Amino acid sequence: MAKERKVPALIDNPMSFCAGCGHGIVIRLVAECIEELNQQDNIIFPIGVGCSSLLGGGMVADRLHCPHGRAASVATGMKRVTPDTTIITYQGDGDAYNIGISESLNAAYRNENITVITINNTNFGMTGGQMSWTSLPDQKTTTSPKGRDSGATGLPFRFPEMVAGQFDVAYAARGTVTSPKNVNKLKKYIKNGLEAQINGEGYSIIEVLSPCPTNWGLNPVKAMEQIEEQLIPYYPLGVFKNRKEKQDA
Amino acid sequence: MAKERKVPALIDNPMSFCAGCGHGIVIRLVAECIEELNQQDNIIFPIGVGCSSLLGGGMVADRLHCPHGRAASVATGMKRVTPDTTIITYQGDGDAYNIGISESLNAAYRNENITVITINNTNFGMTGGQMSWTSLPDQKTTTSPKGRDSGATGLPFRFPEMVAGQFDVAYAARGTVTSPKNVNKLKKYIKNGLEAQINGEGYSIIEVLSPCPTNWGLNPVKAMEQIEEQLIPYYPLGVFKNRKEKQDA
Amino acid sequence: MADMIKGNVAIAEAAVRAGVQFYAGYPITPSTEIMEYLSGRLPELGRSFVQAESEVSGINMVMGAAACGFRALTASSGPGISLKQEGISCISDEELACVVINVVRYGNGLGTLYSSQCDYFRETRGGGNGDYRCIVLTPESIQEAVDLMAPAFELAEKYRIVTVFMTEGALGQMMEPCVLPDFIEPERHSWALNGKYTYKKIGIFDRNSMTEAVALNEKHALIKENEQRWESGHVEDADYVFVAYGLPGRSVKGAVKELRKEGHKVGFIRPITTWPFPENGFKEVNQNVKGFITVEASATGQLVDDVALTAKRVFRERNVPAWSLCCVYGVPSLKFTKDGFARIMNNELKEAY
Amino acid sequence: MADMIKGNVAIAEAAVRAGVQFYAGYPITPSTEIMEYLSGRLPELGRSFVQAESEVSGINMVMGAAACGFRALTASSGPGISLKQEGISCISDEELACVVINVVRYGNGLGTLYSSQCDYFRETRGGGNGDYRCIVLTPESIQEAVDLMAPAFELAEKYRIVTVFMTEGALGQMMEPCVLPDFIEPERHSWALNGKYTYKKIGIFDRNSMTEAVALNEKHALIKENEQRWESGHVEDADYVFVAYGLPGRSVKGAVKELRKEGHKVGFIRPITTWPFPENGFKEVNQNVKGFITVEASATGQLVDDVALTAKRVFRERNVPAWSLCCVYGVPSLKFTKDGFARIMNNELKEAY
Amino acid sequence: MREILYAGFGGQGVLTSGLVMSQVAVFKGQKATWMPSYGSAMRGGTANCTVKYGNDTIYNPGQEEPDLLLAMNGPSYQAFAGMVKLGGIIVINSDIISGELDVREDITLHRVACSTLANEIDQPRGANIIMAAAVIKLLNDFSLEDGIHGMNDMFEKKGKQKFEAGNTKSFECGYNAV
Amino acid sequence: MREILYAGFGGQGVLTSGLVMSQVAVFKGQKATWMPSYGSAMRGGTANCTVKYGNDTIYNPGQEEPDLLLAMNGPSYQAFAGMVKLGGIIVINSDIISGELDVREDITLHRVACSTLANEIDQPRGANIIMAAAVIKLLNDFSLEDGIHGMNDMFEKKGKQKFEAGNTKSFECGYNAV
Amino acid sequence: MESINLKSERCKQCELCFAHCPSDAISFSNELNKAGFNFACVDEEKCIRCGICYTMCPDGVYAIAINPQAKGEQ
Amino acid sequence: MESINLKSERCKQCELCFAHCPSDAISFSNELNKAGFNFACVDEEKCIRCGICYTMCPDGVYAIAINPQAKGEQ
Repeated sequence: MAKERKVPALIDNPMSFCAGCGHGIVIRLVAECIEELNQQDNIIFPIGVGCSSLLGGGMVADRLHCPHGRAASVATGMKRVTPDTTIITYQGDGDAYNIGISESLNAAYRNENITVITINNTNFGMTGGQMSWTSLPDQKTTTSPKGRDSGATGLPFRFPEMVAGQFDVAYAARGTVTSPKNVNKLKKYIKNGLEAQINGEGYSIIEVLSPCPTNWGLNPVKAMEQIEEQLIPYYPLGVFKNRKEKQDA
Repeated sequence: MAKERKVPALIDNPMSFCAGCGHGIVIRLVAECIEELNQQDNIIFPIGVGCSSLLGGGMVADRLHCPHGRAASVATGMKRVTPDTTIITYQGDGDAYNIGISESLNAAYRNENITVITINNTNFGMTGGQMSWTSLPDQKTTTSPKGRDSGATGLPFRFPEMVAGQFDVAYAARGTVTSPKNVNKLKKYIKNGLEAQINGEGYSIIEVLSPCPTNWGLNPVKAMEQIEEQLIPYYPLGVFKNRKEKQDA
Repeated sequence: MADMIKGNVAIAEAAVRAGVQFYAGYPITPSTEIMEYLSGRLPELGRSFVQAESEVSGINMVMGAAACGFRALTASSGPGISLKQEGISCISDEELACVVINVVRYGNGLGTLYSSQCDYFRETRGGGNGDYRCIVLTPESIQEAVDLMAPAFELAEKYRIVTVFMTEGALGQMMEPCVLPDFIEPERHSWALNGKYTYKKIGIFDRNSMTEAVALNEKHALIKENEQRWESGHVEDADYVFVAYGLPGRSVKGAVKELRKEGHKVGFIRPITTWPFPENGFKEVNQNVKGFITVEASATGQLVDDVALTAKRVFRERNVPAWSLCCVYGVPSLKFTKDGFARIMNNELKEAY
Repeated sequence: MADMIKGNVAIAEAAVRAGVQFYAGYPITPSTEIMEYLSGRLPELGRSFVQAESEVSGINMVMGAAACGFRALTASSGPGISLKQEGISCISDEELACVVINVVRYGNGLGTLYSSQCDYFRETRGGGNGDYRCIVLTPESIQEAVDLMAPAFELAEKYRIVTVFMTEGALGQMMEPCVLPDFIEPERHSWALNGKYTYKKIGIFDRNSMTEAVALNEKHALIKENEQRWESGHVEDADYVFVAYGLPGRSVKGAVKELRKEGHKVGFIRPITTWPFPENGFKEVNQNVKGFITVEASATGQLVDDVALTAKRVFRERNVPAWSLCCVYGVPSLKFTKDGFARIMNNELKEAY
Repeated sequence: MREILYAGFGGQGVLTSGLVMSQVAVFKGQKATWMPSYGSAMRGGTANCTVKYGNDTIYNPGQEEPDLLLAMNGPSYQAFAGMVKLGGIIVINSDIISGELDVREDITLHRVACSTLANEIDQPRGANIIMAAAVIKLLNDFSLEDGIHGMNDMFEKKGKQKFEAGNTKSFECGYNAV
Repeated sequence: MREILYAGFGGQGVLTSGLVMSQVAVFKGQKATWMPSYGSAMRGGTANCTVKYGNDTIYNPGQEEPDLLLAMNGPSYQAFAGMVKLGGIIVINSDIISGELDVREDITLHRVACSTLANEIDQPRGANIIMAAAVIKLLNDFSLEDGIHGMNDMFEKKGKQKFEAGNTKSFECGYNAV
Repeated sequence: MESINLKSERCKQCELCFAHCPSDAISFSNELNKAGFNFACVDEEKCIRCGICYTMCPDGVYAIAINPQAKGEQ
Repeated sequence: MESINLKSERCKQCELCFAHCPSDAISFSNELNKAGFNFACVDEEKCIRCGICYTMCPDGVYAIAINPQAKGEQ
C-alpha cells in the first residue's frame, strides 16, 4: 500500500528561508518526529534568534522567540513548570554556541530534560554571514575578511562532543541534510532526542550541519557538497552519547 | 647561607580574609612568582567578585575590579592593547565557573595569552556560602539546604580538565594549599602559568582547591583535611595540559 | 502575636503564599536570603527552584515559566538587575507576567552593600531597549511588602506586564513583626503556552509595530488611570509637600509629624507605585502649595524628576518648584529631613526644577 | 568631491581616524557594518579587533582596553546594548573612558530593524544600576557623525566618563557624502594601568561612597556647564519651538523652514548632546514662547520629559506646555511634523506636560 | 529636490540602482542621500531604497512622496504605486510585471524588459544598471555622459573597474530604452 | 521610643543580642525594628545592628541617636561612643576593651566581662546573651521574667529550644551583672 | 488522490530535488511562480515514487504517495 | 637581623602554622592582638628555621631566615 509522504500540518506553511537553506528540511523532520511520537498537542518551541527565528513564522504550534542565545534557559523554565510537555529549542550556531554558550552549556550540565536542535551553518546567517565559533579555519566571512585565523580566534567549536564528554547528558548527536540517506539518519537522531525527553532521560542535543548557500556564495547543490567535503572533516557525523537503554540493548 | 623567606612587598599588607582562608597563601605564592620572574613593574590584575576581590585591598599593583565573572574578558582587552604586560585574573569558582563561564571558557577557546588563577572553595564564600558548580554531591549550602542534588543541578565542575581536553590552551593545572608540599607544588604550577604567558605560549589556568572554614563550618586545620579527604577525589591535583616545551624536554 | 522576621524572608514567604510556582536566580547581596529561603521552601511544596548559573539565565528561566502561565519570580540587586535588562525588555515585549524583586543596593558598577534607591530611573523607565514600562511597587515596611506581593502578581497578570518589586537593602535586611498573608492558589493564565497552541502567538516577523505601539500607549494609559497607589497626609493645607517612597518615605512621615508639631504646614505623599506615578495624589494638594521636596537615597536625585513633571502637569497655571534632599544611601533620619527643610526655608538649597 | 558612504562605515572609519586602538563587539543589525569594517581595518593598521562571544564579553573587553589607557570602542543595537548595561555602569564607576555606539533600532525585547530613538531614556539616564550618567551624542547626518567621533573620545577622556554615541538605524544604514576627519594619534591616558602602579587605584572595599557621590555630582555639574551642544534656529521670536535630535532633528529643520514660509512663528532646538541636555539653548528662546513640541521616533515620548523639565527650570515664572509628536519609528517626514503642528494649533492634541 | 523609490526583491540589485543614481548626482556636485529599507529580516524579503538629490539641503532622507518609482516586481508595484507624487513616473520591470495594470491617470508608466534587454546585450547581470540608466534618462537631470562617468567613478572606487565596459554597455542600453 | 546600638566583630553574636531585645519588646506587645549594618564585605568585617522599640510607630528603623550603645570591642567603642544620646548609656565588653577609656561626662558606662562570666557559668557561647540581658536590665523597660520568656519564645520558634536552660542561665547572669 | 501533489508556489528553485532524483523526473518550468522562481515540475511517467524529492525539499513543495518498492538512493 | 620576625597583629589564630610546625615551636599568646586573636608565638629555641610556618601562613605573619638544612616536612 502506498504511504503518503507529505509535510506535517504542524509546519505546512511557506517559510522565508533562502533557496536551498537546510532549515526547511530539519524543521520538516522535527515535525514528522513530533507527529510520529504523537506530540502535536504537547509541544512548545523556544526559538533562537537568527535564521532559526524564521521558524516562528511558519509553524502551527506554541513557540516563544527567546532573547539571543537564551533558548536553553527559557526551555528550562518551561520544562520545570510543565514537565510533561515536550520542549524543543531551535537555534543556530551563533545563538547557541556564541552568545548563548553559557545557557547552552549549563542546560546540558544540569542534564535538563529538554531537546536542543542546533543548526550549524558555520556563520551568523541572518545578519549577513559573520564568523561564528563553528566557522572553519581560513573561512572568509564578513568579520574574518582574510579568512578565519584560528590561532587568534579558536578552532571550530564542537558542542555535542563537549557536552557528551564532560557532562552526564542523555543523548548527543550530529547529523546533516546533504543526501536522502543523511536526512533519514538525522531523523533517527531527532527522534531519539525527543524520545529521550519524553522518557525523562534528560538533555538531548542534535546538531545539524546545514548549508547556507547565500552567505557561502554557493548554489544550493554546491553548498551541500561543501558540507561533505569541508565541514564533515571538522564535524564528524554520528552519536556521541547514546541513550542508556539503547546502549544496553 | 640563610635565605630569608618573607612576604613580597607586592602584597605585604594585612588582608581581610577569614582566619584559615586559603586565599592568603595563594596570593603570596603569586606574588613570589611575580618577583622571581621580575614582573613586579609589569603586572595588572583583573580581579573577580567574591572573596577574591579582597585581594584588591591588600596589594600594591595595578588591579581592576571586574564585573562578576568577566575577568577573562577584561584581561583580554588589557592583553590585546598591552601585549607585553603580564595579566593575571584572580577569581573564585562562583565568579569564573558560574556567572563567568562564558567569558572563562572563551578566553581559553581563543587561547588568549593570559594567566587565570581560580580559587575553588566549592561555594560562594563572600555572600555566605551558596552552592556553586564546584560544590560536592550532597554538600549542604545555603541554597542546597538538604545537600546538593547532583541529578538536578549537575556534578562537580572541572574546568581545567575541560579546557585542557577541548581547546588548544598552553597550560592547565590544579593544586592545593593543604600542606607545605602541596603549597610548593602549587607554586611551580603558578610559575609555569606565568612563564607560559611571558613566553607568549597562550592561555594558562591554575585552579586551587582552597579551604573555606567559615562556610564549611570547620576550623582551619579540619578544613584542610576536608580538602584532602573530600575534595581531591573529585578534583584530582596535577597538570592537565603541559607546556609544549616542557613536554618536549 | 507576630514575631520579628527578616524582610527578605518575609518577602519570600509572601511570594510562596501568593502562589509562586517557579523561582530562578543568582546570589547577590543584599537580596540573597530570598533565594536561600526559597531553595528549601519551594521544593518542600512541590514547586520549582533553580539556581541559575547567571543573572541572565535566571531571568530567561523566569520568562519560560511565565510563558507557560505560572507565577514566576526572580530577585537580585545592583549589577544583577542590570544584567536582567535584556530579559525584562523581552518579557515585556512578549506581554508575559512576572515579578522581579530589586533589593536596591547603592552604587554604580559593582556597587556597595549600602541600602539605596539609586535604581529609580532604571526601574521606572526601563533599563532595557525600547518603550516598555514596568509597574513598580515600593513598600515602606515589611508588612506592606508582604501585603503587596499578591497584588504584584495580580497587576502583572491583569496588564500582562512585568512588576518590579523595588525595595531597599535595608528593608531586605531589617526585621520587624508582620502578619503574613493567606495562601492563594492562582490559576494558570488563559494566555499561557500549554503545548496545544490554544493561545495563538505569531512569530516576531509577523507583527505590526505601529499597531502594537498604539496598544502599548493604551495599556500604559489604562494603568496610569487605574493603578496609582500612594499614602499621603496633611496635603490639603500644606505649604510644602514632601515626596518620598520606601523606607525614606516612612522616615519622612515621622519628620512631617515633628515639623507639624513645630508649626510648619508640611505634608507628604508616599508613592507606593512609583510607576504609575501617583499623579492623583498631587491633585489633592493645596492649590497654593509653595513647593515639593523629595527625600531620596540616591546620589543625584532621581525621584525629583517625576515630582517636577507631575507638579508641572497638575499645577498648570504656575510653576511650583521642586527640591531634592539626597541622603545618597541608607535610611534618612528624621533629622536629615528636618535639617534639609530648614535649609530650603533659609534659601540655602536651590530647587532642582 | 566626497563620495556616497554608508553611515556605519563612515562612523567606523572616523573612529579609526580618532585613534581607536581596540574594538570588541558582537554582530547585531543595524550596527553590524561597524564591526565588519573594523574587522579588516584595525588589523591592517596593527590595532586590535576582537569578535567577542557575546555583548557582555565585548563591553568587558572594552573595559580592559580602556583601563590600559587606549581608545576603545564597541557598537551594538537594541537588546545588545541592554546586555552591556552592567559593563557600562562598571566602566562609569571606575571612571574609565570609552565610547559605546548605539545604532538604535525600534522595539522592546528582540525589537525590529526599524530605525528609532526609543532608547532615549536608557542612554540619557543610564540603564545600569546607580547614579552614573553617560555623555550622549546624537548626530543628525553622516557628516556630523564623523565630526563627532573624535570629540566623543575627547569628552570621555576629559571627564573620565562613558560617551554613548547614539545614532539611529537609518543613519547607520543610509548613505550620503561626507568629508572624513584627519587621523589623530591620541596619547595613552596618564591615569592608565600600565603594570607599574603609577596610577594608584585602590580596591572596591576601600572607597568612600559619600565622598565619591559629591565628586560625581560635581563632575556632572561641570559637564552640564561646559559641554552642552545644540543647533537652534528662529527661537528668539518663536511662539512654538520644536525640539528634536538626530535624523528627526534634521527633518524638523525642514519643517520649520516650511512653516516659517507659511507664516508660523516657529523655531527649533536640535540637541547634539542629549546629556548634558542643552538647557542653554532654551535660555535663548523667546520669553513669551507658547510651547515646546518634541518630534521623536519612539512609541511613548521620551525626549519630552527632558524638554518639560528644562522648560520648567528655564521659565521659572510660568508653566510652558510641552507636546510630543511621536512617529514611533523611522524618520518623520516634514509633513508629519507640519500635520502634528496643525493638530496642536487646533487643540486636537493634549500637551504631555 | 528629486525623490526616487527603487523597489524589488532582494537580489535584483535595486539598492545598487539607487546608489548609481545618488552617486551620479554627487559626481555632478549635488547633494544626495540614499536610504535603504529592509524587510524585518535580512534574508528572503523585499528590498527598497529611497534616493533624494538636488541642490538644497536634504532635510529628510527618508521616503516621503517619490517623483519616480522603479518597481522591479509585482509586490513592489502594489505596495508603492499609490505613494507616487501626483503626475509622477513609474518604471516597471516588464519581464516580471506582466498583464494589465491598474494605473493612476496622472502617472506616466514606462515598461522596461530589463532582463530581456540585459540578455540581448550579453550582460546578464546588467538589469539593474539598465534600470538605473532608464531612471536617470526619465528624470532628465543628467546627461548620458554624466551618468556613465558617475557610475564608472563609483565602481572604480569600489575596485570593480573591470566591469566598466559591461556597465557602460548596460547603462547605454537602459538610457536608450525609454 | 528606645534606640540601642549593638556593635562588635562578626562572630561575637551582637546581631543576636539585638534580636533578643527586639523580640522581648514584641513579646510584650510593643513595636520593634532590628536593622543590621554590615561592613562592605560580608566576611572579616565588623557587625552592628540598631534596635528600636516602643509603643509608637517607628518611622525610621535606621540608626539615629542611640539611647544605649553595646560595644563588644574597641573599634566599635571608638566608632560609636560619640553618637550616643546626651545622658545615654554605654555597655562595654570589658574582657576585650581594657585600660583607660575616654568617656563623655554625660554617659553612664558599664563594664561587663561577658566572656569571663560566660565561662564562669559554664556557658562559653553565652556572652552575647549575657550582654542582651544586661542591656534589658539597664533600660528598665522589661522584667527579668519578660526577658527570659521573650528570648525563649524566640529560640523555640527557631527550633532551638534545647538551648533553653543554658540561655536562661546566661540571661539571668547578665541581668544580675549590672 | 493524485499520487504527486506539488505546491509550486513554494518552490524556490534550489534544485536539491532535481539533483537527487534517481530517475531524472524533475525539470523546471519556463514560467515564474509568484515569488519569481522557475518552479519544479515532475514528469509523472519517469517518476518512480521513491519520495526523495520530498525528502530533500526544504520548502514543502512535494506531497507524494510512495511506492515502497522504489527506494531510490535511500 | 633577627632570624624570625613576626607581624603578630596580622595573626588570626588559624593555627595552620601550629599544625604543620615539625618541631612544636609554635604556641599562642594569652594576650589578644588588636583584631582580638591570641596570636602565634615562636619558641626560638625549638625552632629549626625550616620556614614551614611562612609557607602555611595565609596572613603574612612570618618572615624567617631559612636554614637550608632544615627542610622539615617539605
